[in-house]
Amino acid sequence: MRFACPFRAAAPALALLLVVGPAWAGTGPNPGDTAWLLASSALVLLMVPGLALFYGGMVRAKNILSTLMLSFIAMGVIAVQWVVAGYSLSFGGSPGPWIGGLDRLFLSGLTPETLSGTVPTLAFAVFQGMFAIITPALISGALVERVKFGAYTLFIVLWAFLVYDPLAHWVWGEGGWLLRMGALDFAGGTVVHVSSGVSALAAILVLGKRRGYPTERFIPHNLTMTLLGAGLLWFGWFGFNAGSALAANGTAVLAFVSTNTAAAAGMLGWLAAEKVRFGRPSALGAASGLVAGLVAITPGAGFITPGWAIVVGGLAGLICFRAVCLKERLGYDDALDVFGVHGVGGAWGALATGIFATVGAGSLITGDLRQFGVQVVGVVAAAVYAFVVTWVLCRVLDATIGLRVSPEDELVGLDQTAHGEVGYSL
Amino acid sequence: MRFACPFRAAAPALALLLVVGPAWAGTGPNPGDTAWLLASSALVLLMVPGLALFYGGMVRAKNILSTLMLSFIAMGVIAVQWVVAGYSLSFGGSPGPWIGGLDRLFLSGLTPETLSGTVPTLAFAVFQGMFAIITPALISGALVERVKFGAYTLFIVLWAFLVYDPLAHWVWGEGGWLLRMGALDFAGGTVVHVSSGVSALAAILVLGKRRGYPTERFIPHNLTMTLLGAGLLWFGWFGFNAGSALAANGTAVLAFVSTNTAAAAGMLGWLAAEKVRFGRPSALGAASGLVAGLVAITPGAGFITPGWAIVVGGLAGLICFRAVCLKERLGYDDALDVFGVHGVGGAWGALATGIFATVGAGSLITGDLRQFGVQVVGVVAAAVYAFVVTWVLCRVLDATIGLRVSPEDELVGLDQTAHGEVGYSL
Amino acid sequence: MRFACPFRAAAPALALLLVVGPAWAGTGPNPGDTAWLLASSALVLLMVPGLALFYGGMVRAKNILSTLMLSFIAMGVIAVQWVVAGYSLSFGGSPGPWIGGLDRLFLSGLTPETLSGTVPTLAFAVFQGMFAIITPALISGALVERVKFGAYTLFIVLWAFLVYDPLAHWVWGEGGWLLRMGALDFAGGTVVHVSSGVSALAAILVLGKRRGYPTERFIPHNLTMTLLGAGLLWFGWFGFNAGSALAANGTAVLAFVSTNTAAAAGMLGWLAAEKVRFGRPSALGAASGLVAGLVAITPGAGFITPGWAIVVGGLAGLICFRAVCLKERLGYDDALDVFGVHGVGGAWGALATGIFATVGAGSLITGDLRQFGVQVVGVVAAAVYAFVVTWVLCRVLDATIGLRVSPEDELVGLDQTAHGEVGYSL
Amino acid sequence: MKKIEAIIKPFRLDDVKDALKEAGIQGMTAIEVKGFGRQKGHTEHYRGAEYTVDFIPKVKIEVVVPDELAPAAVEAIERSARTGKIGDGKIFVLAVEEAVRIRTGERGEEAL
Amino acid sequence: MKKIEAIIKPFRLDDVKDALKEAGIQGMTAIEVKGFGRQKGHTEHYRGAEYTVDFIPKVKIEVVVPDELAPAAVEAIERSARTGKIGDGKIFVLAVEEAVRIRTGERGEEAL
Amino acid sequence: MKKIEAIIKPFRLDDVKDALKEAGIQGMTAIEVKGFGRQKGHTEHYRGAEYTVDFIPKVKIEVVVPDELAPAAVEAIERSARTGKIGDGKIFVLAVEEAVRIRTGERGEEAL
Ligand SMILES: Nc1ncnc2c1ncn2[C@@H]1O[C@H](COP(=O)(O)OP(=O)(O)O)[C@@H](O)[C@H]1O
Ligand SMILES: Nc1ncnc2c1ncn2[C@@H]1O[C@H](COP(=O)(O)OP(=O)(O)O)[C@@H](O)[C@H]1O
Ligand SMILES: Nc1ncnc2c1ncn2[C@@H]1O[C@H](COP(=O)(O)OP(=O)(O)O)[C@@H](O)[C@H]1O
Repeated sequence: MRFACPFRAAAPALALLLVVGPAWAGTGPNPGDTAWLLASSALVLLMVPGLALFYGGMVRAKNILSTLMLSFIAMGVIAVQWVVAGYSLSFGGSPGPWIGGLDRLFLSGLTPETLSGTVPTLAFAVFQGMFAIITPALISGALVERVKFGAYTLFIVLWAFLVYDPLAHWVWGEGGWLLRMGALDFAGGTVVHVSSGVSALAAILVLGKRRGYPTERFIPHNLTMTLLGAGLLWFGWFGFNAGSALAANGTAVLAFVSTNTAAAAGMLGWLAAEKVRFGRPSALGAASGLVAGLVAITPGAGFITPGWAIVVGGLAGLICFRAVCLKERLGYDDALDVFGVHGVGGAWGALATGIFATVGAGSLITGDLRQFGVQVVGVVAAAVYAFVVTWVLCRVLDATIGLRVSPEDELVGLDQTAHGEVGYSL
Repeated sequence: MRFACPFRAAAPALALLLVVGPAWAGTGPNPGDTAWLLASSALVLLMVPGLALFYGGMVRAKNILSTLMLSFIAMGVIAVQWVVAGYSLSFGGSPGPWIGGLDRLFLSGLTPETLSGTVPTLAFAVFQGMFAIITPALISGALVERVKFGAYTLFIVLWAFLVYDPLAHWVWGEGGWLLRMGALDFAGGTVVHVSSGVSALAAILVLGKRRGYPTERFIPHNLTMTLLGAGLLWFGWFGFNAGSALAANGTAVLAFVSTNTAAAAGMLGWLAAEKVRFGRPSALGAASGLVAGLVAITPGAGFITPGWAIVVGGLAGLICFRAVCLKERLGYDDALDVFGVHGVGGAWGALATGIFATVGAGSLITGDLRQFGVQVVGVVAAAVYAFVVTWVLCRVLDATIGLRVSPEDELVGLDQTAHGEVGYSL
Repeated sequence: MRFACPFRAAAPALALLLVVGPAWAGTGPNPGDTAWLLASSALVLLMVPGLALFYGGMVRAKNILSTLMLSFIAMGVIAVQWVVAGYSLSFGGSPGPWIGGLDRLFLSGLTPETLSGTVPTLAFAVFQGMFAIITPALISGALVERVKFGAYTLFIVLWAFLVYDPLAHWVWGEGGWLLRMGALDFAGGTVVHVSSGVSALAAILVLGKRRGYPTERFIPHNLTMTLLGAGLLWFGWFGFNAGSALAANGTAVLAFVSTNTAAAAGMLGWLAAEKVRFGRPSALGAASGLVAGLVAITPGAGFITPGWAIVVGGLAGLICFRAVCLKERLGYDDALDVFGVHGVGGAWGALATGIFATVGAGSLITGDLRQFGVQVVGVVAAAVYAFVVTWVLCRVLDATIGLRVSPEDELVGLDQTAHGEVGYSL
Repeated sequence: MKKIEAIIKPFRLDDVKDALKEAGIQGMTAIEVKGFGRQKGHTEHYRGAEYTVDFIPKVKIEVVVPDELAPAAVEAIERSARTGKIGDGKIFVLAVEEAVRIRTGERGEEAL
Repeated sequence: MKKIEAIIKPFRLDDVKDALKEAGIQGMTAIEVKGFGRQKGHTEHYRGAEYTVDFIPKVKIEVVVPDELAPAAVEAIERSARTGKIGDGKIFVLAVEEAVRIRTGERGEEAL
Repeated sequence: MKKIEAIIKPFRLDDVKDALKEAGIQGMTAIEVKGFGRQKGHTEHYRGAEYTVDFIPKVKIEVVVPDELAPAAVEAIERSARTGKIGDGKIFVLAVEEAVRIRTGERGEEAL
């Protein structure tokens, strides 16, 4: 979709041909493309538990279940929201530039026979739904250890309606204004990463710092969990990026290879920066760096060659490491660095797409200045919109139901106070 | 298979056409369908370690390895049993209504070229084998913390011969009586979940309660492990359900979407019930609820729309939560609630298929009363058969080699006494 | 590739036909085959975190992050090395018998349209790259708890150039001498397992024993982690072996089924040996045995029937258990038994391929004595080459930058001293 | 005041706590420890290697009581911790010179 | 010499350590323990079942000091550990007969 | 009776245990603790932040012995725990007024 859409909007028939490939003459879905899209959807779903572990390992033991739950509950509420209305608002018909229509509420009208390109539209819908799930879960990394579970749950549902669904429509929906402008976002650099990153920043400005931050110790309680999570994220990201070709074709393969390469380079970039700064590369650095590389290659995965992916990923590692270090000086408490990694990394990736894209799109290195400009517009538009709406939403929630747990509950830990459980009894 | 079979039995040629899709004219396997079936088989295999973790997190630390082993050993013995005889007994030729033939011992006659529909028969065989592996592993959740490892291993092998293989034949095998009656079981609601759930109940009636239950504390030792397991189960269940279409077609996609939706709704249903009952939704509740939703959608995944899947899953969360709470009053010790979740959830799902099926099958809401009746027959038949045979089998084993470890060993923990190891030395 | 290559070298057109299957008449990539190869690549990538956990659970808690990092860093440096030069050296043009050409540096010339057989060449390249990543990570199991992180990182990069890339070319590269001789190595028995196993042995002869070995306690600190790792390895190995068919065809399916069966049989073999020797089968034994079974079936997965796979896997469990027990008597410190499992198991598998292959290849049981001889040559050549080069490389590194951490650092643990972190703060 | 330290089998902790409460004791502290003694350990095996584990998980309870309550406390522990099998553990009694309740600054028996 | 044992709330550990350092104490030992007392526990629920948890995580600090330093050490702990809320914990003082520094074999107050 | 408490480096535990056994002691209890003292800690870094860790993992051994065995026990620990490097730890000796074997009810030195 992400690849087909720019074309489809302008010339659907051509796009169809391109996507279908020369040999597919059937009228039903292409089994190979469908297989890949289903596998990719499953992979992206797995990223959510992966993210939960990635985040969970970084918090203190008393908040481990609470942190996991912030991701898991997104699988609960957003998967349902998507079926009920989210898909329709993002990709429904009667297209406008800002939001989709209401004709696809409850996915109505989508039967197993309905096709989009070479795959059943339902497959496209569920694949997109996985993106809608993971995006708010990403935000949770900034809010951990102090946000109320109930308020957070309400927040992400509203955020889906107010921020995610519109943004997805802008960038990927038929008639979306950024799509029409030609913004390149292969797999969600702006829709997913910029939007979650700046929303995280907006939310913590309302939510405030964790009690005792930064004077007390905030030491990751289980980095093996974080590394496992990072491994699952890498694995799942193949679905995220290469699945966004919406077919098992050469573009998917290119996206796959560039994704793998950028993740590796991101890890090396971050570790190099740590080696220089602290003298020792760390395991948390490896995990963070590979995620930074993955974030950065996301918008350009299908447009950037593996060689350039080394540059995009490697710089992502360096840049995000710097961004994360800045936090302390700026004095906000983005607990698990959602802004530093996803906001900054996503923005870098969107710009990098405008710098290094050479396959099926132009960029600075091919002399296409306009594309770079469009990329800037895309990032700024998504960032401003997400920031403002999220900030207002959080203020309203905080003033009404309250976003933050009591100081006592924060001290005891949210596992016990919010969920009545304990993470470990070893 | 699960979908094709009802048709194939009646009209193989038609089914083949349906399954193959309009454009497949080749004589070899369809690569897309084959790719999906292999991917699905791998996903279902992964559910076994996923289940092991899901269960493992809920026991006490002294029995963690023992609990993991009850799932892992199923991968060992049943994978071999399936190749040696299980596949043949379930799906072998010279079909009778009760059991398959012996012509496929050691998968003989199945070469890489042998096809079933559009895929190599070997792919079908291994996919089915994964179901045969996970079903007895599900039972283990009821027996943990007190069952003898050796006796359990023997039990599951005999159970495969006496319960699983016949049931699989009834429901999915050529000439199986439930298949002929038109029972709908897309991916194993009765064969896998009802059968394992009631077998668990039968087995614990013989095995007895854990020492100290329910007065002592039986607190999950590592809920992060349980959540990781639940995440892997969700992921793997896409293979379980959508793979059961045996092709990468629209039915697979529908099953995929409904599965995802029901899992989410199941989580929400359970959490809502907890919120009402205890005032706090829990992480274990989220994990349990999503599994309940997955169990319930299993028999109907390919027949039920995503909209109805919200209802099926949501109710599954509520119903299974109630079932689990009942346990204490009834006074048996189904340690990890296999009956409450798989027995009850599986039965609910099989009936729900008869209530909500609208795609490719009739149900109450389409006015098909007969189908609902058939579903009831299917559940009752599977439940009674599995219960009786399991109970007799367990009595015999208990009277001969003994099913239960000594009280001392139970006190010290099975990791040390049965395996000579310790789970953690942190 | 692994299957196609022997044919392709001799008769490319025929091979193409064979691989493509009867119905594929398109000029673009086959989506089904491509989907399977991408899925397989993702699966093999996941094996690396899986391996990290498998190994990580076996070390002492103070070295857990360090052990994980030895695998993760391979994802970082080798993924980049492969794109930069490794692929070209292994599979580049201007073929010689010993090494590939330099025409594919930075994967140049490989566009999304470039095909190999039915799949984009880039897909083949990335799939192969995953093998190049995991092979040095396998070696790390022998070096844990005492190797310097920086020196190890340099070691694996040099090892990739000096050992892996040449070996891959010998066995799978166009014009490779072992390929021309007709050596069968479906998915890397010699290239991956024999080579990593004997290299591990060579490296520890230079590196020396861990402080206190064997008198002190070297007890696995977290066997649940090891079992999870083993589960992920089993799952990922489906990509490793069945993906090596490079298409979603009957051969892939056969490889899949035999892989599953051998893993199961390997587990049973090892557990049986433990039962006899210690009276108790162990969880670590189950994990080790299934890996042994997977290792052993790797070279023959596409040539051996599931029935014979029981024999190959079961014997692998027994043989590797014996090999591991021998270690103590021989007095070297192969910390996590890389030689015992991968070296010995890989060699057994390569020979077993020459004994039991019946599908698409001959062997002892089909009366093909020559094939068995060729297999012996393959194992010996790979083993001798890998051993000698690794030993020299380690000596040089040890003499220059030093391979081993200081005794104090070893005592305190590498997590703290090399990475400035701690694994757990529960 | 006396400090009573009891090393007991972990699964007796709840019973011991209840017995002490009944004996009128309102506070105590429990610690996970490893004990070495007459109760023999077990062997573990990991791949080829066999290890003997001599240290067995125990729980240590520490409770400070007024002098006159000490015999009753010892007796309560003895009774509730006993299984009659080897490894039931020990009780040690030590003299305490001073006790302070941090919250209030109370001293002596008041503080307990 | 005196042995001072203090049971405190875990999150006060760093402050207590600093206060003891200021009071001139150069060494101490900390232990994770579970406390039972007036501070009430909480309930946990797992599927249907509800459990009351009476034991609350605490940290125990042990520090051996020369007799004359004991009052200052007690006072330092009292001050730095106090939150004023129930469950702040206790300080106990016991007599120590001998101290040895393993590294040097020094005896008595020298060894501290 | 005397209670001997020794704080040692964790990797010396097995040696200390053996030395005590040789000295005729049949039971002891070991506890994982964190020590603060002259041995300096280390720094850890997590993303941007750097933390100094002052508390170092140690093992505390507690053994109660008849008075006459105390010097030998102290000496055994001293010898077996010593590495000569800073942080080797301390031995403290306290008086014990009573000992009870829970299993049998034996009192005093009989109970050890
Ligand atoms: N002399 C001792 N000093 C300190 N602790 C001891 C001593 N002897 C035994 N213990 C503790 O008491 C526990 C039980 O002792 P053991 O000799 O096994 O059995 P029993 O208490 O039945 O004699 C030991 O595991 C150890 O923790
Ligand atoms: N008599 C006692 N002996 C040993 N430890 C005690 C005793 N009383 C209380 N404690 C410890 O002190 C902690 C705090 O005591 P508690 O009664 O809850 O509050 P407070 O210290 O404010 O009176 C307890 O959790 C327990 O660990
Ligand atoms: N005054 C003290 N009271 C209690 N424990 C102490 C005291 N001084 C030191 N320790 C313990 O002894 C350990 C070793 O002490 P340290 O000063 O580091 O080295 P050394 O024993 O070589 O003098 C510390 O980590 C701490 O656990």
